[in-house]
Amino acid sequence: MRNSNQPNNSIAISLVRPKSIFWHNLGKNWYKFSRNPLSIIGLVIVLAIIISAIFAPWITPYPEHAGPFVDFKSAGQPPSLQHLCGTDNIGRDIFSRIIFAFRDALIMAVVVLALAVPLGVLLGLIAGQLQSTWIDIVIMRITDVFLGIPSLILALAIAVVLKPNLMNAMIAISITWWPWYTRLVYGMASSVRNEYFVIAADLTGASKFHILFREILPNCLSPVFTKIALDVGWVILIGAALGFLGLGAQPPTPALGQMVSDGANNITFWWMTIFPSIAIVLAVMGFNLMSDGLRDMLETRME
Amino acid sequence: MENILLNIKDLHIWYRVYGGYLKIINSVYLMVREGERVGLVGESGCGKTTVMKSIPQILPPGDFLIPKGEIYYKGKDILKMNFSEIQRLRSREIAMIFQDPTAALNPVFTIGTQIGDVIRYSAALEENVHQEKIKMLSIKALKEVSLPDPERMLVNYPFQLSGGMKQRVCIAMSTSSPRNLIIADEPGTSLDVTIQDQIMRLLNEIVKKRKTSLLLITHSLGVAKEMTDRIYIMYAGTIVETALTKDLFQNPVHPYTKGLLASVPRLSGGGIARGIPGRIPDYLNPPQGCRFQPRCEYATSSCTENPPQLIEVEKDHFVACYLTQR
Amino acid sequence: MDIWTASKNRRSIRKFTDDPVENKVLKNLILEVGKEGIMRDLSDREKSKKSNNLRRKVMKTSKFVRFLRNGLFLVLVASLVLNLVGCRQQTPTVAEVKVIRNTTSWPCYIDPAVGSDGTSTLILCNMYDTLVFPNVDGSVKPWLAKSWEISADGLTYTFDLVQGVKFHNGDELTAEDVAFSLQRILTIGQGYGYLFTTSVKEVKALDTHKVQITLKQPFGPFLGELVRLYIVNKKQVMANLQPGSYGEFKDYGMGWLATNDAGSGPYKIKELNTMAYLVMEKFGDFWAGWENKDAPQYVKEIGTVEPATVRTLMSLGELEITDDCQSVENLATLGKLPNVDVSSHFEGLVVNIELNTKKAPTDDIHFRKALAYLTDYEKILANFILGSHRSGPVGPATPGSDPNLTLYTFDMAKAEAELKQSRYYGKLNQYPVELGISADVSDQEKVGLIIQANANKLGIKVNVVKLPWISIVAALAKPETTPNAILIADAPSYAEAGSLLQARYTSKSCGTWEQGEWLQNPEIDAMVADALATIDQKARFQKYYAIQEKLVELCPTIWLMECAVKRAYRSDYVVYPAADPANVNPVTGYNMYYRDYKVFPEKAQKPYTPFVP
Amino acid sequence: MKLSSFLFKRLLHSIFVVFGLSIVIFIIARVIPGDPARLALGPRAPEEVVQRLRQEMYLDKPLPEQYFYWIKGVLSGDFGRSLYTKRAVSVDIKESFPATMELVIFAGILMVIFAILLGILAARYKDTWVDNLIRTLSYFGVAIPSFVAAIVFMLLFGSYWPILPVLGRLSPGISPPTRITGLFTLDSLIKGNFVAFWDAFKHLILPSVALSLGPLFQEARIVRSSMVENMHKEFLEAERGYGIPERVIMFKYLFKSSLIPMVSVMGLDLAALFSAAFLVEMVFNWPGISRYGTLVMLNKDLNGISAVTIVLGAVFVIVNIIVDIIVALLDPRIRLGTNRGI
Repeated sequence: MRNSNQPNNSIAISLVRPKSIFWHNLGKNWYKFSRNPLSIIGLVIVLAIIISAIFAPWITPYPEHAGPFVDFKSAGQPPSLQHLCGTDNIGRDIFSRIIFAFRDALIMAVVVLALAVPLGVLLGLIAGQLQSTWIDIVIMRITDVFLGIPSLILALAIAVVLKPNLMNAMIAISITWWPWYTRLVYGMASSVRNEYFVIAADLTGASKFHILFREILPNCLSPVFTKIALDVGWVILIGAALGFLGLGAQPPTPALGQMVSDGANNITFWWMTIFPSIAIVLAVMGFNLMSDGLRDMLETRME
Repeated sequence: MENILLNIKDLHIWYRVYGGYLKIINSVYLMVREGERVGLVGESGCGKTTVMKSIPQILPPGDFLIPKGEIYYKGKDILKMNFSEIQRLRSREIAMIFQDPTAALNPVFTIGTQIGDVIRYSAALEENVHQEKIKMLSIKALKEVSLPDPERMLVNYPFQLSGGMKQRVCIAMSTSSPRNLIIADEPGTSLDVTIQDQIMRLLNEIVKKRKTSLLLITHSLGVAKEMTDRIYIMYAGTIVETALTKDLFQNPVHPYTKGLLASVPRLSGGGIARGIPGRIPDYLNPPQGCRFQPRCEYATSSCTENPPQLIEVEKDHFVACYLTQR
Repeated sequence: MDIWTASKNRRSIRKFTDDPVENKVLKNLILEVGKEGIMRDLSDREKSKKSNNLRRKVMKTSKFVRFLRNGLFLVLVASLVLNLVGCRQQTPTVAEVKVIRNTTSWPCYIDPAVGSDGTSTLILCNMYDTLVFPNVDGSVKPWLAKSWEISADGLTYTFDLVQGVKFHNGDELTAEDVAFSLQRILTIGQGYGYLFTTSVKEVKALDTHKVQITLKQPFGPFLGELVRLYIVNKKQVMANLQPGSYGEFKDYGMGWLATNDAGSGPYKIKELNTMAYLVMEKFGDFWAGWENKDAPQYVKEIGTVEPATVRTLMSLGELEITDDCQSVENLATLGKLPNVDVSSHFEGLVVNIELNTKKAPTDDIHFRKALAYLTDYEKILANFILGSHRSGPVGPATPGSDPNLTLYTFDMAKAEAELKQSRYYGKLNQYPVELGISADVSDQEKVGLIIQANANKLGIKVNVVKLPWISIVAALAKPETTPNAILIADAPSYAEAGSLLQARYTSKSCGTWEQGEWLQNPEIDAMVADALATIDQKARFQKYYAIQEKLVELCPTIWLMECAVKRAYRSDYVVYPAADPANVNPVTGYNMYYRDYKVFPEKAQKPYTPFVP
Repeated sequence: MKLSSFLFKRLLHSIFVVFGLSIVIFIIARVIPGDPARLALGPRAPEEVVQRLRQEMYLDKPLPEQYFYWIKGVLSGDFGRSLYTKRAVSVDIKESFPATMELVIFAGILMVIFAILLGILAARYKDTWVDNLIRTLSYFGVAIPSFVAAIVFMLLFGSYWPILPVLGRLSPGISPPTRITGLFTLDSLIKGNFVAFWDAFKHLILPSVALSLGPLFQEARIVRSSMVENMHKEFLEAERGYGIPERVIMFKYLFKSSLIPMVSVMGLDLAALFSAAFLVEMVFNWPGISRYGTLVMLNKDLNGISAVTIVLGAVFVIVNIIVDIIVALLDPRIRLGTNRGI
């Protein structure tokens, strides 16, 4: 029974693109998303981070502390009302710096994914469509090679040979990131391409392009969306790791990982370590939770 | 008169979804006597399987809800039973045969393990038995469903068998120990006709030999006609008509039953099958009154008010339709 | 309320003290507040209301401790178990040996022809001997060479060696070894080789205990240089050659010497973990003897300068002397530990901001001067390494530095004036100044930020770039890759101004990390060459002064300070010679000459973890 | 028979991957700006000395030729001389690899045990407070980067709560056991030196916890979800229907069928531990290959970089193969070969 009625389902999907599904029954999606209260928490955290990052200069108590600023008189103050998270060894308000650090973190995430995802998805689609041709083989083998080593190590190796700054860190991470999407989409595409509706489209003489982007792509998208939401968190994390080794944004620009390691160098001021750490954890967690919600929302369940 | 084995009274089952509950089972009455073979017939998706799973309480917990109704087994209400009683029921009294053998067998265990465990934990032998006995019994069970080379089969994995074989294995598992009631959910529908036929015969023999009662769930009147003494016609989660098999086929009363019979292709005379227009209603907010009314050609205003009750039109022949009450 | 919690907290403190674990808690609480903090607080009990902030501090920490106690109850239990078992094994198994454990930057290269960085130098000083030994005033005294004569033209030096000097493996040290060592370092050319490749023409052993060195041209500070010529055991090295590209000398023993020593110094290598640490052991029959009976039996160089690590080691009593690159904050914290003092002395280590004179906008002298004026030296001194002092091109501690040199001072007005004269005034925003700092030293960032902040006020855009040391070296190889400004610390290789002047400002040193200025000023080159060729010390020093004045007017560098070498050390049972200004040796490494150290483990206060060889 | 061919394919594939990896790494290592020889020898080394080193490292040859020499060396276990430690890289790696191995193995054990434990608990008591607690915990846990955990531990146990050692593999007092496997805990046990064992063990705790914290909770979630997913499978209903007791269903049928996805993910995470170790070892001053790797990277020691990356890459691949074998053994469909290749 189940097997036999699967294709009609898929047709139903392929005729309406996920996006429009999203907009058409927003209520239903929201229900799916909000069924798990944690996803709402995630959404709240994420929104909070994004908004605070955007409006950082206006909402932070000491915006100037994110720039060239030194005030040794007020260095190393523990958390207090005027300095929510205390001040660092240079007398800068850690809270303000964390908020500003979110900016770079988000920018990094956006840029990395903007570079990695389209590339990865496209390659995945192509390889999946032209299966068992030499193109497929070449693409997937290269992918395998890149997946053959932990991305952090590769990112490190690339980042160190370039000059240490935000841009290069982003490049390094993007280079290690695309293969995951290629593999994901490849898997999806190569299963979808055998669905009846694709074959049907093929038989009705639709162009390769049409099949690729109108029939196959939409059916690979929802997991991609979910992964993107998730990866924002991970990119922030890897970025922090690079920053931790001093390969990220340069002083005085605040960067989460950098701040954590600075804290480690001034262990007397425990707040220099703790609060940036909490910030990182919050960010990653927020995006994880949100992506879970997205998955519940986008994945089309049988029955 | 024969005593009643299974008696389902006014059973309601709801399924939780976005925006509320699907009222998939809506006041089902069903009765199985000792040694009786009962058929439950209806279109696919009318809730037959749900009813069947509700009997040994194996509906996926959480998303199903039984708001009201009773399921009496040997006079005891299953819904009120505690866990051990249900366990006992499952392991000794009721045997299940599932629709799709592929799904019903655990892919990562050998046939031997699975059937062996069934035997080990079935009531037949409470005293702990050594491997040998179990093996012997499993082989016997497999032989019974006339599977070739049972010894080898024991070490096979499900995916190494054909659909028919799997189905037989399922039957073997459920009949490996004596049971009083076999509930068979469209056995073999996922297989091709000839195999299905064999399976049916096999099932029939076993039931006859064991004198156990059978609750056969199927969507084909043809099968039901051959295999059962009594038939329940189910539509959209309600029983619309029930009668002894021959009566039902002689004079169906409920329009839906008529429709079904009409849609069974007859080789003798008859011409092309005449199906029923429309499709199963939306469970989320089912039509007022009689659920069949939107598709019913005889529907009158009264049909739309409140659902008709099952009324005995002649002996053992109940119909839920206002036509009979005029 | 305030008093209440404080006293409550006091009670809790008294409650602790019998329990071992809690004891540690209390200790850390003390380090956290600073012990005098608590003490004062305790004594203040009756005359309360005073030193509120202190008590608040105590309160806060105690709160933190309480939080730990509640929140980490499990950890506590676990810890108790661990400690109990731990204690059983921690009871010192051997008699407390005299040991110096010292953290230091890593890695170290213990091959005399390879190592030249601080760590390597201090190890080499202890494992190898030299012909001459540096005095505290920078002059040299006879050592392996009991006497020497210099030819009139100042080109040939003939050394007369001490008899009966034994290498660590028992071989006798002869002129052959000296000749071999010099030849070896000349050929390999790494480490301190550069000192001799420039000056030495040839070396030959006249007889078993006479060796003659001929120079290319007269070189005043040559004797001073010889404190960097470490004598290796020729026989032993030749016996351990590995395949290599030095012809008959194969790899010249580099492979073997990388992890072994062939020296005659007071300490011999015991164990080397190239990633982590080096243990040296006292060499019993050291030729110069051991009149210092309390010298350490073992020396362990621990290869980390990571603040958390250092602090933990110190607070657990597993460390006698720290490295000299701890941040101000960390030194302060270390100083608060029980029985730990922070000593401070000068070894001629100067911290400069080298300005690239071949790259806009720092190629403009007025612009450079502006930068020099807008630098807030006082603030930097106060926050970089406490106890440091201003310095010119050469640190005051170094013999030959100009005592009456007029330096640039912090003066925004002057800075602005200079800026107005510079040809970049008005289009400053098109000419950002890239200021490179080493990512390895946390405090350098502060300096960068201070300058950045001031420069900002004058509309100069300064970008601070944190670079790993190696990238700095790479960047300084070419004028176009050299940043406008780069913060670099440098020390003279031998105790004389000439060393720094030659290495920092002559055209020859362009492209090395020691000169980010790309000065390439023929006049300076000539002056330096002339000075170095002067044998007579007085005359030579006069010439050094002239060079330094000239440099100040060229302003190729922002001379920040001469850096105080600060080490935290255990004052209760270690006598650290350099702690007494009278014994401070201006030659890098010789303040870690462990033969002069005194250790009294029996005097050690808790916490002290004895060293088990 | 089918298994062997599957393994052979897998092996071939991974050899290819490592080979490709070597090229990528080589290229990365060779685009390092600045003259590595000069970097290695320091500023004052005379030109001819630098020239000599360049020749020794074939830096004067064209890239393909350089690669050839390099890969030739690698295949014979010679990664060249580290410009950072000035020793043969192979020696450094031999010295430092066991340390990382020990750490990762220990962390891996922690990870697997606790993940399965928590996962089963959560699945068994689905939608009860147990489940919710574990899930909420896991959401936090997953988000804690290993280096943050490490730093916080360092802060906590290094200064405020010095009950567990936070540095290195052994206390200064204790001399390392004679090297057999290079894993201190193992060696000391073999030698029956319990003092050393206990000390080494104590030193392992914090780093390995910091290392395994994140993946642990991720695993727990996967275990839970895959078990919950299987709970809705018809064969489970069937087994219930046949009257097989809950515990048997739970711990035999459900567990094994859920194990397969678990194992494959766990394998990946296990391999990923090696990369997480990069930061953790830095923090805890753990003399392992990852710390060595970070150091050589930050010091642009190209021989070191390429060696470390290729070695870790190889390890990564090997772990994956092992995992595939385990999965194959667990899942008859692969073992008896009805699935579509790799």
